[in-house]
Amino acid sequence: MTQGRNPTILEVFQQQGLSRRAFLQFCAATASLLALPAVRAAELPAKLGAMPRPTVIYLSFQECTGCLESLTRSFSPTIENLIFNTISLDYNDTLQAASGDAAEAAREDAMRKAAGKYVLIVDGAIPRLQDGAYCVIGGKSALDSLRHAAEGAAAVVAVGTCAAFGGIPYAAPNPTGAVPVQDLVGNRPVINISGCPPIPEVITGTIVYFLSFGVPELDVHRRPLMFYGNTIHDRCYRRPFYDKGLFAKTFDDEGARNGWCLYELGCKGPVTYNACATTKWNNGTSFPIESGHGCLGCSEPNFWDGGGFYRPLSSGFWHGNVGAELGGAVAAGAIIGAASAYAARHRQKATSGDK
Amino acid sequence: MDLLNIARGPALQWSLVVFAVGVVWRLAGILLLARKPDYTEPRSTNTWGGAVRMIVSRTWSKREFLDRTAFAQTIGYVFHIGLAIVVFGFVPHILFIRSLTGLGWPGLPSGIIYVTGALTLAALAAALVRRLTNPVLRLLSNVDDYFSWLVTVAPVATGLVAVAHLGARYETLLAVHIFSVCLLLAWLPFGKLMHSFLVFISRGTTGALLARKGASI
Amino acid sequence: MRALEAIPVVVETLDAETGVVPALLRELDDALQGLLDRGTHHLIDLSTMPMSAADRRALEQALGTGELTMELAALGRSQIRETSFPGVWWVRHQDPQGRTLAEHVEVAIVPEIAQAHASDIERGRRRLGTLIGRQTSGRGT
Amino acid sequence: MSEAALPPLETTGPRFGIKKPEQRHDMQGDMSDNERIAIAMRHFVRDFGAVAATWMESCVHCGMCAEACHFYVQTGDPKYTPIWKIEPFKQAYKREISPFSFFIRALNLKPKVTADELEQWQELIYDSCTMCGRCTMICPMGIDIAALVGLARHGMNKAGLVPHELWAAAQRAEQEGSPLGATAKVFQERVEWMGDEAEVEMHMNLDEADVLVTMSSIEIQKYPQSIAAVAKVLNHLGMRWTFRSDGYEATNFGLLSGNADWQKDMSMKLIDAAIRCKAKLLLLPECGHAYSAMRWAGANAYGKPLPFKVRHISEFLGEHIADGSLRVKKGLDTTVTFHDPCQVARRGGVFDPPRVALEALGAEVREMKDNRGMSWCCGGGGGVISIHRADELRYKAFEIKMRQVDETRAEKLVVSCANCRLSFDDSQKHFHWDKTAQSLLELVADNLAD
Repeated sequence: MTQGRNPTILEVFQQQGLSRRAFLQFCAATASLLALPAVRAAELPAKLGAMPRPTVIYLSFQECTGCLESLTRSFSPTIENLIFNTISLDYNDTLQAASGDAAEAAREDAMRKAAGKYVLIVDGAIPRLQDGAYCVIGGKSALDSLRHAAEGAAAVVAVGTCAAFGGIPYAAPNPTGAVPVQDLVGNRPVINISGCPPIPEVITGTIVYFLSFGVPELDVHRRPLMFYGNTIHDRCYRRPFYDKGLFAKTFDDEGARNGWCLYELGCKGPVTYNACATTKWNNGTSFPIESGHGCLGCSEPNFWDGGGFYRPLSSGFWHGNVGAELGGAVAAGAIIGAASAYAARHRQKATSGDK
Repeated sequence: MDLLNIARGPALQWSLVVFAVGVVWRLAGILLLARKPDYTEPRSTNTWGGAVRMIVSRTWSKREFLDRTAFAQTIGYVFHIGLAIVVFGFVPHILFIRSLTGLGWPGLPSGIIYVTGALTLAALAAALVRRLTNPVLRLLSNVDDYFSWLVTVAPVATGLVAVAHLGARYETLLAVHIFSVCLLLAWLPFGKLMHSFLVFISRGTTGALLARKGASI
Repeated sequence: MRALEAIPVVVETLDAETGVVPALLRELDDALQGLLDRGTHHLIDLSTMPMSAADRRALEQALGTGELTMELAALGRSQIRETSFPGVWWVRHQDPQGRTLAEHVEVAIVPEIAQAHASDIERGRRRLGTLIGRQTSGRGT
Repeated sequence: MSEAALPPLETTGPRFGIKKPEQRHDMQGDMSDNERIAIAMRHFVRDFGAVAATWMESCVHCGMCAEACHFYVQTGDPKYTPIWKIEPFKQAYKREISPFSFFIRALNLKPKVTADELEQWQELIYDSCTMCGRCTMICPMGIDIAALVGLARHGMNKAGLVPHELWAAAQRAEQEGSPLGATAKVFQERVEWMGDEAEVEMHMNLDEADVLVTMSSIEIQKYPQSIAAVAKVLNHLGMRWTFRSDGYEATNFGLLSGNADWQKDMSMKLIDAAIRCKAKLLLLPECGHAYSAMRWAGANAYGKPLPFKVRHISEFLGEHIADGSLRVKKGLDTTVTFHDPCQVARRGGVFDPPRVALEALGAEVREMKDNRGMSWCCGGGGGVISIHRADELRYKAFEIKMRQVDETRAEKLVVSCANCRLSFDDSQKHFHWDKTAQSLLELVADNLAD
C-alpha cells in the first residue's frame, strides 16, 4: 500500500484483486457509455488510472432517496457498483454504518484532508425559510452544511431534479422556500444531473468524466450535453408514428397496443432533454415510453407545475377558469362596442340638426 | 422552459381575452349603429336566402371575372385553405383546441401538415410580392395590410421552424411560435384580419339587400 | 401481470445497409499502414457508431476470422478475436449478465487488454515470492 | 332665378343637355376650405348606418374591384379602382363613427381629410363613376361600392363640390321642375303636339286614374315619340291613365348630384301627384336612375309604404305581354341584342321582361358576352353623360360595349333607358359606329296587334 497519499483508482482495482485488464474493461464500457470520441477514449485508462481515488461527500437534503436508490442500483451488482467502490464515498448518511457525532466527525475529517479536491454530491433541494429550519441534520441546517461543504469542494454535482431545479419541494406552493443547489453555490462549478431520478449510468458516467477530463460541456441548465443534448422526442423509437399522425387515444386502445405515439396522452418528450431514449433504464431494458407511458419531463425545471402529466403538451395552460374569463371578455367587448355605437349615433344626431 | 410556460399560459390567455373583447367590441360598434327601415315594395322577401347565396357564391369569382382574378384568387385560396389544414389538421393544434373547447377530431399525418405549411408560406410570400408590385394594390395598401400580413406569416414560419428544430432549442422555438400566435390573436380584431368575421356579415347584409330587390347577387 | 405481456410492442428497425462498412474498411487499411510504418494503435468503437444490424453482419463477414481467439474473464467477460487480417482484432466486452457493454475493432500487434501489464506482473511476482518463501521455509531455511 | 339666368342648354347634336361651359365652376358657394370640409364630413357622417359601416370596415384591399370597373379596365389607371374612390370617406368614417374612432382621433391614426383632397376626389366620385354596380358584383367581401359612392356624393354636394354641369342640371330641376328645360308648360305643349302628330288620344291632369305615367326630360326634349308610344300602349290596353303636369319628371338629379334634400323633393312631386289622382300604378319611363330613385328609394322619401305600385316601362311591357293582356305582332323578325341598363337590371332586378317583349315581337335575341347582371355599363349613367370634362373617359369605357355589341353581329341594338340612348347616340357619332340604339317602348308601340 503506498502511504502518504490516496491510492489511485487503478490501485484500488488491484487492491480488490482485479487486474489492470479488469480496469481496461471498465474503461471501455464507460467510454462507450459516454460516447467519447476515439482520442478521449484512448486517453481514459491513463487519465482515470492515474487519478488519486477522490474523496466524495454525498449530502442529502430535502430528497426522497430515489436518486440514491437509482445510483446504488441495489438489486444488481453491475458496473456502476464498481464505480461506486472506485470513488471513496466517505460520507453518505443513508449508506454508511456510522451515525451521530462519529459520522459527522468522519465527514469533517475527510473534508479537511481532501480540502479543495473532493467531489461534493448533493441530493435534494435546500429550504431557505426560517434560515433553513425545515431541514436540520445533526444540529446544522441544510443551508449551512451546503455552504460549508461547497467551500472545499472541487465541484458540486447536483443529482436529481430536486438538487438541480428544486423538484418537488420547489413545486408550487413551495412552503419551505426550497431552492436548487445552483442558487446557493456561486463560486464552485455546479453540474446538474436532473431527472426524477436520473439514469444511474448518467450519474456515474458524469462523475467518471469529471474525474478524467474535468467539467463536461454543459447546456443552458448546466446539464452535461453528452446526456442532455437531445430531447426524448428526437431519439424516440415511436417518432415515425408521430410523423404519420398515429396516436394512442387511451392507455389500452388499439393505438397503445400497437405502440403508437403517446403525444395525446400527455407525453412531454418533445420538451424534455435526457438520455432515456438511448441509454434507457434498468440496464437498457426499457424507458417510460417503451413501456407504454408518456414521458413526464422529469429532467426539466418546474415539470411538477407543467400543467398535468396527462394533458397533451400543446393544450392550453390556464390559470383560472377560461370559460368565465372569455365570457367576461365578450361582455366587456359588448359594453364598449355598444358605448361606441351610442356615441357614434349621438355624433350623427348632432350633425343632422343643422342644414 | 419558463419562456414556454409564459407563452402557452398567461400570454395566450391574455391574447385570447383581448381577441374576445376586440371582436365583440368591433362587431357591436358596427352592428349597433342606426338601421334605416326600407318601406319600398320588396320584389322578394327571401332575404335570408339571398344572404346565404351571396356568402356561398362570392367565395369564387364569377365566370366573367375569372380570367382577370384567377391568379390572385388562387394564391389567396392556397394560403387560406393551407392555414385551415395546418391549424385544424395538425394533432397538437387539435389538442390545444380540445383543451380550450372540449371539441376534438382526428388529425392528419404530420408530414402532410409540413408540406401544406410550406405551400402556405410560399403563397403568402407570393401574395406580398403581388401587393408590392401590382399598381392597384400599391395604391390601396397601408400599414394595416403589411402588418396583418406579417402577423399572419409569423405563426406559419415560426411553426415550421419549431417543427424542424432549426436554430435555438425546441422550447424556445415553440415559445416564439406561440407568442406569434398571441400577436395574431391580439391584433386580429383591430386590423384587416377582422375580415374573418366581417366576410360573412358583409356578404350576408348585401346579399339580403340585393335579394330584396331581385338584383344580381 | 399477464395483461401487460399481451401488449405487442412493434418496433420498426431499419435493416438496410447504410454504407458505413466500406468507410470502416478504408479506415482499417489506413490504420494497418500506420501500424506498419509507425507502430501506432487504432481503435474503432462500434457501439457508438450508427450501424444497422445489416452493417454489423456485413462488417463481420468482410473481416472474417483469423487464427487466434482469446477469452478474458475479469470484471466481466471479453472475447478478443483476430480477424482474417493479422493485426485487426474484434473485441467484445460483456458484463456478468452477458449484456454487450462495448465492441471495438482494434488495430495493434496484440490488443492492449490482452497483454499482461507491469503492475499486474509485479504483484504476481510478489505472490510468487511468498509462494517460494513458504516452500523454502518449509525446508527450515 | 329667371329663365335667362339658368345655365344654358345644348339642344342640337346627339346629346341634349347642359351646354359645354367655357369657364367651368366645379365649386359652389363661397365657403372657406375648412368650412367646406367640416360640412362635408358632418353630412357624410350623418348618412352612416350599420350597413354602410359594415362595408367601410370590410375592405381587405384586394384590388379585385378594379378588374370589374370599365374605367380602370380601359385606362389601367389605378386611381379608378372603385374602392379607392371612397378612400377619403372611409378615412372620415374611421375617424368619426367607427368602433375605434375615439382612439383613432386621439392618436390621429387616420389623418383628417383635407379640402384639396376632396377637390381631387370630385373627378373620381363623379366623372369616373356611373354607380353601375359592376364592382359590387366582384367584391369578395360583398361591399356595395356603388351605394357607398352614392353616399359619398352627399358629402361632396354639401361641400359644394359638384361638377359644373351636374350642379347646373340639378339647379334647373329644382327650380323649374326639369333638368333639361322640360317645364310643365313645355311638357303639356309636347304632349298635345305628339297627340296630334301621332293621332293618339292623350290624357292630361285627370282627377282620377289607375296609372300615373311619368316621362324623363330626355324623352320629352329629344325622343318625344316615346310620349306617343306609351300613350298608344296604354290605350291599346284600355287602361285609365293620365299624365300630370304637377308630377311628370321621373329623372332625379338630386340623386345624381348627391343632394339628398332635392332628391326627396323631386320624388315627393311624383308621389303627391300619384296620390292626388288616386293612381294604383306609377309607371316610370325608359330611364335608369329614375327606377332606383322611385322604385327603391321613393317609399323611404315618403316615410312609409307607397299606396301604389311602381313599375319600370320595360317591366310593365314584359309582364303584360307575358300574361297576354298586351298583344303584339311579330313585326321585328331580325336579330337583336339588348343592352341591360345597370340601374334597371343589375341594380334593379329587371332581367327577363325586356326579352319576353323582344321575343314576342319575333326578334331573335342574341345576348352579349356579358349580359343581364354582368352587363358592361354604357359609360354615361350616374350623371357622367352630362359632364363634358368626362367625355374622353366615357368614350374609352364605351369601346367595351361597342365591341360586345358588334361581337353578337345582331342587326339591331335595343335599349330601355333614355340616358343610355344619349350615351349611345353621342358615342355613335364619336366612333362613326353603324349601330343606333332603339327604344324597346317605341318598338312595342309600333307593333301593337290590330
